[in-house]
Amino acid sequence: MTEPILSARGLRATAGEHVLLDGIDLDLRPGTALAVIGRSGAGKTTLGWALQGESPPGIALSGEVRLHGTELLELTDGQRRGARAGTTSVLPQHPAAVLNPMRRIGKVLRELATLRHPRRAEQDEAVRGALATARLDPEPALLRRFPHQLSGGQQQRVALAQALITEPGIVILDEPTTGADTLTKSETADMLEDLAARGTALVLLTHDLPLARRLAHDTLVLHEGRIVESGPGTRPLHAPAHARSREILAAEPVLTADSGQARHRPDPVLRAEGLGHRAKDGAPLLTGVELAVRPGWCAAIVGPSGAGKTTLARCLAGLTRPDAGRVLLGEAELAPTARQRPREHRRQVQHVHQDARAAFDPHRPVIQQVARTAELLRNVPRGEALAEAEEALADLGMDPVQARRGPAGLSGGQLQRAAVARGLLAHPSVLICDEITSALDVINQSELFRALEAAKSTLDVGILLISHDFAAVSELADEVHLMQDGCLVESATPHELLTTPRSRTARALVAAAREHHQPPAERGDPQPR
Amino acid sequence: MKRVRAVIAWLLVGIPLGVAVLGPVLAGSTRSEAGPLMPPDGAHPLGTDVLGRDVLALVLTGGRTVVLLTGVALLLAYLVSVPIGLVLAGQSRRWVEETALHGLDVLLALPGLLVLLVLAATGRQGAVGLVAAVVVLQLPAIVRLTRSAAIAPGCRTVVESMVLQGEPWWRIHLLHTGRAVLGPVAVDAGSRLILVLQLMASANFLGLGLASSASDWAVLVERNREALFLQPLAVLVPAFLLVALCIGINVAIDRTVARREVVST
Amino acid sequence: AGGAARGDRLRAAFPTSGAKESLDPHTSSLFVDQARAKALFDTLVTYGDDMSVLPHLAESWEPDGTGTRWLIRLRGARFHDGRPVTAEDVLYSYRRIADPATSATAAKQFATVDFAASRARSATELEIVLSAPNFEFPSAWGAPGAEIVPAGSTDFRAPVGSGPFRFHDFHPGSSAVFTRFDGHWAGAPELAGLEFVPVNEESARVSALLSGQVHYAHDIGANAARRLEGDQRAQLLSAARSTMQAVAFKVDRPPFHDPRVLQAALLGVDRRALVDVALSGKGEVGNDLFGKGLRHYATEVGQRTRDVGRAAALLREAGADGLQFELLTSGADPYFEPAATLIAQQLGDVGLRATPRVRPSETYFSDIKDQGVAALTRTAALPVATFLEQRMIRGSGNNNYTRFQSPEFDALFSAALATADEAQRSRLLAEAQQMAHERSGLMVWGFSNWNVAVAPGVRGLRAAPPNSLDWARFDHAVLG
Amino acid sequence: MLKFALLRLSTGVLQIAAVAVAVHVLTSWLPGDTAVVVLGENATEQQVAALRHQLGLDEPPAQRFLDWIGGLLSGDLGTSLLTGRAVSDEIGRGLASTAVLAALALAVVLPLAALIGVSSGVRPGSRTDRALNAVIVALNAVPEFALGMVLVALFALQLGWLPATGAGLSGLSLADQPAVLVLPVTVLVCKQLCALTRQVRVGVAEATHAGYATHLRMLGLPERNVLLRHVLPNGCAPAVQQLARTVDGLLGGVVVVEALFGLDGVGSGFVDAVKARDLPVVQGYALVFVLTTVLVNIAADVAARRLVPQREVRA
Ligand SMILES: Nc1ncnc2c1ncn2[C@@H]1O[C@H](COP(=O)(O)OP(=O)(O)OP(=O)(O)O)[C@@H](O)[C@H]1O
Ligand SMILES: Nc1ncnc2c1ncn2[C@@H]1O[C@H](COP(=O)(O)OP(=O)(O)OP(=O)(O)O)[C@@H](O)[C@H]1O
Ligand SMILES: [Mg+2]
Ligand SMILES: [Mg+2]
Repeated sequence: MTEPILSARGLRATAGEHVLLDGIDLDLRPGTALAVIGRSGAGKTTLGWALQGESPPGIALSGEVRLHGTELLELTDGQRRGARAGTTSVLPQHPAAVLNPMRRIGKVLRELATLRHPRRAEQDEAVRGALATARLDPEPALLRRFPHQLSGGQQQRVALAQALITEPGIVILDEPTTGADTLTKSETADMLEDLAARGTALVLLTHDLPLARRLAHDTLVLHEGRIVESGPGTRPLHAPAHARSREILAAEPVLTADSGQARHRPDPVLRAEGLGHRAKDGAPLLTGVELAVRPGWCAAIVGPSGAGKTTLARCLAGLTRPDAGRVLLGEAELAPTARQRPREHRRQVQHVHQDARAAFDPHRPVIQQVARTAELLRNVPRGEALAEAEEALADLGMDPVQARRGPAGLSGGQLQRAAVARGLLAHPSVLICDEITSALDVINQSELFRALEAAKSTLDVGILLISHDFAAVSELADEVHLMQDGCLVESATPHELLTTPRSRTARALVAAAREHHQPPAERGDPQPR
Repeated sequence: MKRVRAVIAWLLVGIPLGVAVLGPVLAGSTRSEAGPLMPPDGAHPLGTDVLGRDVLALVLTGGRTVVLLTGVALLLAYLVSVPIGLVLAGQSRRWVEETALHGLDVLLALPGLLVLLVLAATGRQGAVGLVAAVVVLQLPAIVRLTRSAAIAPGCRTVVESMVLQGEPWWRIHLLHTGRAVLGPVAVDAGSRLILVLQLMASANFLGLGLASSASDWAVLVERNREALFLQPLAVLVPAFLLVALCIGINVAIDRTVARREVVST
Repeated sequence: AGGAARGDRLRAAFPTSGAKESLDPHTSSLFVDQARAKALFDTLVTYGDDMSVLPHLAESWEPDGTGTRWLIRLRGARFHDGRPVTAEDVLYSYRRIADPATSATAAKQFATVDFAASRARSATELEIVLSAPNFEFPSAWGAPGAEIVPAGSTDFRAPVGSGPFRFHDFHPGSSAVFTRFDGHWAGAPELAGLEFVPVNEESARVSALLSGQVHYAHDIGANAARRLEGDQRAQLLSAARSTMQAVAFKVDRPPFHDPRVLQAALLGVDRRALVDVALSGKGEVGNDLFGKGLRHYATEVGQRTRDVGRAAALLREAGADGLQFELLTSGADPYFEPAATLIAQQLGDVGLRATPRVRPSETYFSDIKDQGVAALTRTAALPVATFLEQRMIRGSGNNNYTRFQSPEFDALFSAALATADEAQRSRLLAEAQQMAHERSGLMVWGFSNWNVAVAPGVRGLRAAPPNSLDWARFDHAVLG
Repeated sequence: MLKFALLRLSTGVLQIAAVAVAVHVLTSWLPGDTAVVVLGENATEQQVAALRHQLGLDEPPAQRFLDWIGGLLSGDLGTSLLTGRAVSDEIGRGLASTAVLAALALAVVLPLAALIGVSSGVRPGSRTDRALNAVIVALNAVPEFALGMVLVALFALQLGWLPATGAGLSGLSLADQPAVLVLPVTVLVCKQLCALTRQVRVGVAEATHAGYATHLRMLGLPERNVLLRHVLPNGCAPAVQQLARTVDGLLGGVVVVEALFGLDGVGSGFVDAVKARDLPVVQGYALVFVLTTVLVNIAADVAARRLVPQREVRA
């Protein structure tokens, strides 16, 4: 067996009183993939930082992290960076936050390429290669875009391209596939497999158990900062020994769509008529979208990354001004932008942003921000609003103590749940949910679905669910729309979609999803290939 | 070490402010009773100025107006301009923003000297007139700065969430964004303080604001400028107090801004 | 043209008025204009240090018995272009000065000339006829702005004169370069060239002098003079009593139309303290009369001194205790503002509350002609009679800042001008000054020195009050 | 693009018109007029009236303004009341020397502000940061004249290294004697450095902790690249505005420096024109000021827009 290139001993991370990581020991060898799974808030992201000898502000590290024999924690910032340069790289959980909003993505990629390739031609080649590896179309127009001109999934893949372009020996991937559609997801998995096969060591921090099963040479289960189980290959994922691991596996959703009894279709509350939107350069992002959201009913939108799902959601919520068509709430036509909508309209149409971290003010406690919705939109007095917020968060499995911290003190999944709670507190008629499960572990996910189910049935909320996760869709949705290139191309029940997809895209996506959820055989102690 | 630094910073602000507040109580007469520009002696520990006044007494009495007038002028200027800047940055109607900005550019292009001269010549000479003029002259620059600092924070995702949450417009664009621009604005205030101090001092010599014989530090410095090499104390002591005040305030601003930075990240 | 070696060119720094300058000697008003005019042109007569009249282009002159007809004989001088200076040139020049269209500085002094009757008797002799007797008329010929230009001159962009230097180069706002005129009647200057360098700020003039960039710096204030006194790199030429420093109280309007209030103000001021502080001691105490040390100055008038008690009593008597008024001042003269501050402070002691009020310097002297009740003023050395005529006599066009009007005074003054006998004339003028001392409203608190600084090696320059012959006179200067 | 250019042009014209009107009104509120100033202390009323008539000052102000505007439309800035020469000639000379001064000062200020701002912004509160900061604030707070006079006393009078003043030089001839410019430019730099540096500093201090900067460092991008390509530009949105003010300030606010060093430029030229109530020349200068302000602001706005590209999506 080869020597580990990265190893941690007794690694510990604390934020004041809180212990975020405790006594972590691990080894990483070239050409292997280490999967770290665990519930939301278990400390995966923190571990990802710590393995590079870094920590977010306010968090202190102790213990040992050795990279090629160099003890990282003893070095100064500059030395550490020197030691890491070209050796490790990372794909963060929230790619939007790490893309420079003022620089075109091509420029930054090229800058990173110069680290490896002094010559211009080689750099161009490397940029193109990295984009292709990350499953992005390396057309010049894309390279000239700013990060905000990309969809969430595209941003994630740009960040991935950035992480890969320096050809590092170690790549730490924090939820690498959350923004990707099922097809891209499986392509990405292939690509990562390939990468490991060519000798790169991977650290995979994820909730996506099928992905972990597919890639892992070693698996760790993290719970509240401790390693509760570890094993070679994917053993912990097939034969979990620890109660926590079993809990996780038990909650893993399966891709079944019960044909169910066809529910009665209520009259729509929200209707989009001929909605269209163009980018500033004139490229059509949405064309002639006709959509209805019904009370107590969940409509899901699926489609390849970059299809225009977020754009549609934003147009409905009044965050992007549509160029054509109109949005009707009941009989009333909604103003094109949320600023122009009266409060009552804003209350009725709520939107949960794809990027949960960006949607919170870093300076105020999360709980207050959640409670504001009830306070402002339903005129609930402050005290009661806070109580309601606490309750709503508890329903989603969140501890009120955590919620009293600022957003920087919460994990990605925690923030995502807080964002949903914030939207629900408005008691909306329509809740638009843009990728709300991407950072959730399977247990939280089912808690969240229960809460949404409850909202659907008791509050009669109509839900528009945008997701790449067919399991989630099959569980929650009453109808599914397939979006492609800015158009809704197919509508069906989840059962129909999974069983008899009509369009090519649908077939491809479903096939990829099925393959993904098919548990591969257990792999034991793998030989580095 | 940290303690020492903090002490130095506070001394820099504290000495001038202390002199400004307590000085008038301790000061002797500021009449001209001796020869002009006398070097220090027993009766006049810091010598005399061009008008034969005791520099020590002048310095002791001269801080109050500096602190008051510049303080009031700066405060007013920011109270008026920052909200305007924020409102402009938060405008969804482009034309309102553009019109206002271009209108302010006119004010910006208007030669300040001409405005001051006209005020002086048309009899609006009191301190109120001067403060008003200073506010008006500083307004466009502050508005532009605030606006440009507020644009980026004003289009962050969190703003969209706040809109959907029904946060009133002013809370988003005045409080939330306002908080984000505090850094640049505070820094601007630090350097503008110096600008305003000097603007006011020179305005006095155009016949605006204080009398040119007032025992105001800034006025003293101007008044005694030709004595820089004859009786340096008459210039250097008030100038030192002013410089200390400026450095002190800027250091204080830096410390607070830095603290905010650490908290926010 | 001149091609003067640069080393032999004297560079003189003067404050200028920027773009407003011209080389027309008749419309010039600033000292730099006069200095340039003095280099390029000549006047018929010039003034000695006490403003007595000395022959210059005019060799001699005599009035008839009535003082209305003057015969002048010119010396054989030549203009730079070689033409002789003739009686016609003189007549042309004076006509041009008197012509209102010219807006000449000295117009007033030639207002009584009857040009129809005046004539050239020959090339070198002329006769000027006045409409009123004036035995002080020769003073007018030496006044600033009374230079002789060649007959027919209208364009002064490259002027031709008869002065010791000839024009070489000049653009308004920048340096004026002149070269030696070898044919000057008094002998060619020592310098090959002369350059007037515009430097407005006093400190910049001082720096330029100290660093050797210029040889001569005009107009140095009392404080800068004190600094230069101790400096090896400059010699200070300080002409005593050159400029009258005064406050003009307007006697035609309240409150100073009341003689008691006026007296109180005059008595309330400590002239010694003012000289010591505002002038840094570099000057002399005034006695509310113009022209200390000059010809015709009324030395016999008793010195007025401070008397706080009497002043306060007078005020109470007039019911004006605690009276408030504005004392106008400006940056037009460096001594105004310190003086105004001190005067306000001193008058406060007797119960007059004066508030110094700064006015724009550029229009200050025309503003105070009819605005306000009290204003700081100053006047450079002039013949005493000229001063009295311009500042005390009733009549349009006068700069009578105090608005003093007295038929008695006017009669006395006219009688003095019409008196041929010098001693007798002086006595009458003294009587007039005595009257002015009491009632004119002019409070002359002091006389400031006129300071000029010169580089150490420069010789042939001496301290002299402005307007006199030796002030800014470069034809005898030698660079060391 | 064409539409934008046309729009900008028309607002520019409006702005110029507004400034022109304001300047005209303000100047007419000043006491006295050119005739009074020209004729000075000893003038008679007849003389003043005659000159007034000659200069056309007895016409109603509105009429004179319209005449001036008419001239402007045909590209003629008018003639100086004082000298009778073309206004463009009058201001051209001062503009040339000020432009030389300002350009040099800017050429020093810009890199210096970036350098100091970055080096103190990356580690706010460090020893270098505090020292640099105190020095530039102090240099700014020291009165200009004192700074200038001390510099002259030291470098020109004491050491004799540099000329004390630019006496007798003007316009582009300044460029022939670079030594003359050293001290004035130094004073200008000291005055203008502070505000800009501090804005850069605070921007950098904020941006240096931003997610993208941290991330790029993690990916191994050298610190120099991170600072220069990412942190500096991103921290600069307010600094761009400050830079615009610096340019304005360098053009119009150099009166003291010009006086101190005996240079003639826009600052003193404008003051002289106001003092002489020479309205056409005052207007000429105002035109220069408004043009610079407008141009500089357009540049700043364009830069600011480029610095915040996400603005386009805001609804
Ligand atoms: N500054 C802080 N102070 C206190 N607790 C913190 C702080 N930052 C993070 N935490 C807590 O540390 C825990 C670990 O966070 P981390 O982001 O590593 O979780 P994660 O495993 O990545 O979760 P997710 O899957 O939801 O992204 C969370 O419970 C979070 O609330
Ligand atoms: N400002 C813009 N200019 C040009 N193209 C844009 C702009 N904004 C978004 N796009 C493009 O529009 C398409 C739709 O984006 P959208 O965010 O709606 O996708 P999505 O379906 O939500 O994808 P994902 O699943 O990855 O979040 C993407 O291809 C994106 O690159
Ligand atoms: Mg995480
Ligand atoms: Mg999306």
